[in-house]
Amino acid sequence: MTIKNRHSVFDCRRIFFLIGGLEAILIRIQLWKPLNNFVSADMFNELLTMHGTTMIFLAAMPLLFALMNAIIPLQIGARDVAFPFLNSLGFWTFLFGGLLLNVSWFTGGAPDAGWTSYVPLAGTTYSGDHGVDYYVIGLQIAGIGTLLGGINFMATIINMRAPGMSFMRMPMFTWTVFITSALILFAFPALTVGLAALMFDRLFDANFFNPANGGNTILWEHIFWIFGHPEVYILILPAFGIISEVVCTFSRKRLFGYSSMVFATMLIGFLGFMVWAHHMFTTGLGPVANALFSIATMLIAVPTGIKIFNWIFTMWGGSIRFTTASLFAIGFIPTFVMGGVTGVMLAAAPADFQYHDSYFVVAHFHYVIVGGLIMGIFAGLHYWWPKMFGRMLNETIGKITFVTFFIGFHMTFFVQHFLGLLGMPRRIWTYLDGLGFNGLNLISTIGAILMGIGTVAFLINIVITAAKPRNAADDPWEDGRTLEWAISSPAPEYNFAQTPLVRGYDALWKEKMDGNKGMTPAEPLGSIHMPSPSILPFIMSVGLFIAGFGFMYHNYYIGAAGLIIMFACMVIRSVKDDHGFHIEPDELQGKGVKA
Amino acid sequence: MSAHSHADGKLPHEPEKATLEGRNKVLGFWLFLGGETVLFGTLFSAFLALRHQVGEGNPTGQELFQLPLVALATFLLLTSSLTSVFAIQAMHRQQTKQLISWLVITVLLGLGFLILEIYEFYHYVHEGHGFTTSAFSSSFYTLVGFHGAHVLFGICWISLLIGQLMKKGLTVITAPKVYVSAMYWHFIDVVWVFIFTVVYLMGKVG
Amino acid sequence: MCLSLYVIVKFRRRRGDNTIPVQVEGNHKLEIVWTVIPIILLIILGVPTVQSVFGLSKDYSKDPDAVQVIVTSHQYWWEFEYPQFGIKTAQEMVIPTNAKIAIETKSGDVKHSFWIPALAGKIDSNAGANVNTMYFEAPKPGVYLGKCAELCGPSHALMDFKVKAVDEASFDRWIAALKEPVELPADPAVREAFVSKCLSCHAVGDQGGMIYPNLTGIGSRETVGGILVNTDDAKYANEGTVYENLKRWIEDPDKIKPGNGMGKVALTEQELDGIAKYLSELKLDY
Amino acid sequence: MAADNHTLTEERPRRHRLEGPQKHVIAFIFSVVLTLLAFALVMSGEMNETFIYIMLVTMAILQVIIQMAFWMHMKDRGHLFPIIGILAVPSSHLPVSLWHFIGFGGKQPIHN
Ligand code: HEA
Ligand code: HEA
Ligand code: HEC
Ligand code: CUA
Ligand SMILES: [Cu+2]
Repeated sequence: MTIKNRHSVFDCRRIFFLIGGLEAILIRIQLWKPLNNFVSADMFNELLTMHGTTMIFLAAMPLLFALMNAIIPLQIGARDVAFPFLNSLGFWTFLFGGLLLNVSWFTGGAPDAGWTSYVPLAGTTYSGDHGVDYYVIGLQIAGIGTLLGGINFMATIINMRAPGMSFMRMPMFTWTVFITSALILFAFPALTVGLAALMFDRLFDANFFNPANGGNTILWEHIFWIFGHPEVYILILPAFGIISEVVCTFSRKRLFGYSSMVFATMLIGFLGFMVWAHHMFTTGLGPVANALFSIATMLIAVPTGIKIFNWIFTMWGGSIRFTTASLFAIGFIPTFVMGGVTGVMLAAAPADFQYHDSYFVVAHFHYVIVGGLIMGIFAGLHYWWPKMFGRMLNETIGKITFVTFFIGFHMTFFVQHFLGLLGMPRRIWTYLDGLGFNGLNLISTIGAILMGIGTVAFLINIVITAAKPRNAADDPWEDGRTLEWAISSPAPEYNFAQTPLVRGYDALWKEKMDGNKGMTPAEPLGSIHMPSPSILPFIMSVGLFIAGFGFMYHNYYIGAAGLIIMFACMVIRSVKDDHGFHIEPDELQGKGVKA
Repeated sequence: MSAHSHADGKLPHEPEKATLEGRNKVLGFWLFLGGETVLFGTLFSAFLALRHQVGEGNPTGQELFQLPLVALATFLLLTSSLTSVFAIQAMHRQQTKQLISWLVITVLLGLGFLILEIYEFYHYVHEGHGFTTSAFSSSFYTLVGFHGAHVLFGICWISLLIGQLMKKGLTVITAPKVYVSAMYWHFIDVVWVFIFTVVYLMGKVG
Repeated sequence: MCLSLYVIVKFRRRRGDNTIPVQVEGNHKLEIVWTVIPIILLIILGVPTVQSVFGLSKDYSKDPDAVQVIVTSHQYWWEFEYPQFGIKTAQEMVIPTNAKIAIETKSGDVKHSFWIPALAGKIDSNAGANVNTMYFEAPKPGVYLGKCAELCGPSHALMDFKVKAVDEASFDRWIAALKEPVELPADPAVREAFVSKCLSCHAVGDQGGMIYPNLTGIGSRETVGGILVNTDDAKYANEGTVYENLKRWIEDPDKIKPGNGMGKVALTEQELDGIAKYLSELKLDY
Repeated sequence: MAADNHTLTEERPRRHRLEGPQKHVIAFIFSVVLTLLAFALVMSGEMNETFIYIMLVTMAILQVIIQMAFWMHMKDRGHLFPIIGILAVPSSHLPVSLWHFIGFGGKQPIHN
């Protein structure tokens, strides 16, 4: 349940992307013409809330986590992550949190107050049914998983690097994951508190956000965005990492300005905590706050710009190969720049008075998220697929995916800039005729369907590939630079039979250039200690799931029972020592040993 | 039973860091505490934002808080922090018996703290300061209650570890757990320093 | 973008090319250049930003020369109170051209956001929190579309209003007209229904309640409910004559604005017809 | 548990021999004194509010630094790096948020 799962859990996570995408398609179908009646107003708000929530929390982050899980230990030459048990626990809590959230569709109404769930709309007075309860509790449970993941990756990267792998020799993807994990660690607890307070308000009549009893609605906005803004960098930084790897490999060149890249990543992470109020320019925080947060936000353009130029100069003078992964990475760069530049436009508070909560914002964040993050994930999936599953994805279908997705993407979201400028607010379930919104919305809807086709092409690719033999080479792109390409595809359970000795940045590339066949081992062949699989994380998550339902429906016995299940598992885990098992040298297939 | 734990000779000097698992645990726990800092920071922020929202006719903090009681609770918790340090020192000297005794004292002090807090809450509710009374009361109980829940968790956890120490003795597996639980306990103490400052003392001032 | 295109074309790998490019580590000069240029750009952008932040935050809410309007948002309608003139209206804000309009926003329930895309940026109306101020000016007479920009429930999409900018003389006439007493329906049956079933919430002239939209002058407004556009030359599904629109609205408000606070009022066909007719003739002269 | 004593004292690294209880008792006394001072300050009343606030917060921070330094093993090997990292971020962004909540953030949210 630990290492093996690392790869197979993939599919569960992908499903959420499909669900979120399906919701997006339904949103777009409703909006394809004015005064459409495809879904009701209530239904639309549910779709929109669940689309945002699912995509951010259940699709994008877990997909990134899947990549991190598969690749980080390999890149730093570790056998596994630092806490395999937590890893598994994080996965299950995330899954059950996501399930709980989606159960709401079948129990009389999904959450419908937007993914930001602003109070008092999300309070009991105006959302009396259980929809928002599902949001609060589902995200709380899923959030635990994310937090555990963050701690796990940080500890892994700090403590488990192979000999010689100093911080400044770490691959860029590892670096970005490291910073992302730190952001998770410092951002998610704020969300935890916010959700807990909202939960207390909703379930136990607390007054945090209830103005009638002195509560403050703006407090929720602050707490949500103190978490929410770092969250968007949590999403994008790993994508930056993926792009760095892919661009280098397929340009056959060393990353331009590695140390400035590292520095820029840290700076983005740090500044990310200082800018949350740019989502609240119209809330009325006063000119001093608006001015300061405007400037702080704009500053982020500087380190991000450094990254963009470094990528371009990595390609400069390189020898670029256009595989699907590389296409996605190259498509990423101009797309993300557009999203970033609109971000800087939004950052100017007076201008944001006009843009805020209009489709201009929708266009901005889909450019950075779909054009940035999702393209990055696609690049990463195509790039590392052979390493994860031992099979190369079909390049022709891959290119079809790229073309349809890329064109569809720009069709969908480019026109939304203009919709916003024309005065179309976001989160509207329909719009009146005669306002000049019709044509652009139609284009946008067609684009969304194209994106859907692109996604389906990718699914087909996966299915076709799964039927083929596992014959990917260790270094299938031939220009692999980092450690993961030094071992077999797919990576064996224990990753490295012998921990490799890292002699420089781009460890494998260095060996290649020095004419070596592979990595030099840092230790003699010996027996490998492995943790035993455990069912406890699963049971714990089930306990939380049950507890969530119990509290939601005010059945405190069931709630308590769920919590007891969880704590009992913790006790068992603490009392029972896990001695693990050993893989002896003669059991290691020759395949994994590359010394 | 100690014979079993020391079967392969003696323990290393810092048993909590002797194995990679142990080192991971200590580091991971530090990180976890970093997250907890943000958690409590946010709770403090929420409390600060709402602490004057008492509402008509409800008791204010100034009227409610009884500083002698809080001072006593503070003293108990501070002392327990000291005894948990002694426990770790005993562990480094590999005196399992002393280690266990110090841990027991720590738990008892923590329990005392918790009882005082429960008494205090009980008293407040009688004064008309319930969880749902006002924004101030909700944020007060949430902040102080979160801390109290942490204390409770710590008590249960350390008790469990005492049991394990008695059964398995001090090993490279139990040592990191003890070490980490002591870190946790100090952290609770540190949070309390801010609670009595921000909630009680500042509340008394107005 | 051009740069990246150039790079992609110039440095693509040609078939059979197996050379290994030079492994450049970085270039300090270049890196400094592309750190400094964005900084300069941002300074150019930042200075006017800060200036206009402070410029836009000027508070005219105490200025006697400005027209003060207290905007209160409700699910899903807008109330406009003119404290200087002691009047209140709904859904349609009439303003004089070329005067500073000083807005104060409040909310009657959840958070909304007040936005007239063609005239000014938006400002939130917070629920139980700070009251925000904003000011704007309409240089040209005309009718401007206003919107709610913050998700506030199912009919958030339909929470539109109109801003009608008129010259100063008309504005004064409008204020005077709004204060005039209003005749109730002549037909006793219709009057009885109107008074008992409508005026429990609404007001016309000095009669009825004031916490729901004031219906005085509804017949001369641009819209009914903010979204049914009154016109004799209907082109779209949301257009019709005042009478048609009123009838449509009163018959089943929920069909037009899901979840609104009026709900279906039980009326006979005659009452419905009579009230709609009466209201459509309730015009203000200005 | 007689076996506990079989560890040879000579083999213990120096640091541990020096790490007697005295240091910790001193830290403890410091903490108690600071706490008592804080309580006394408030209970005595009759003083400028702002002054008391500043004093209280200063003493709390002082106490936490002392506790961290002595009790959370800050000075132990390999702890410095993670601790600096772990504390840097929250402590850098908490003031920003506190600044907002307590007072200066432009128009304050008011109660109705
Ligand atoms: C992955 C996610 C992601 C990323 C990376 C970003 C990046 C940025 N975002 Fe975005 N943002 C979101 C996701 C993201 N955002 C989401 C989801 C929302 C909406 C939430 C909601 O309300 O539902 C949002 C909303 C949002 C707002 C609030 C809008 C509103 O509601 O009114 C603002 C305002 O300042 C903003 C700004 C920025 C800025 C300045 C950046 C910067 O980081 C961008 C920096 C990048 C560049 C600038 C490009 C590269 C730089 C150069 C080539 C150098 C030269 C350029 C210049 C000198 C300009 N974003
Ligand atoms: C990671 C984040 C993410 C991603 C990837 C996307 C992806 C997409 N988003 Fe989303 N979006 C958000 C995050 C994201 N969005 C957020 C946070 C909001 C704000 C919510 C709020 O206001 O509260 C939002 C809001 C939002 C709106 C505005 C709604 C409104 O304000 O009224 C729109 C409208 O066009 C939209 C469209 C799309 C589209 C067309 C895609 C496409 O890229 C999707 C492409 C994917 C597919 C098309 C999948 C295809 C799959 C199938 C066809 C198979 C289906 C089968 C099975 C389920 C088995 N999104
Ligand atoms: C429960 C209170 C209530 C009653 C009774 C009621 N209304 Fe309304 N009415 C409202 C509310 C609330 C609105 C605003 C709805 C919205 O736009 O969201 C409204 C809106 C209207 C409007 C549109 C106003 C505008 O400014 O465009 C008209 C016309 C109207 N009502 C007429 C009537 C008539 C006629 C009756 C009686 C037959 C009636 N109402 C009874 C509450 C009520
Ligand atoms: Cu009111 Cu949206
Ligand atoms: Cu942001």
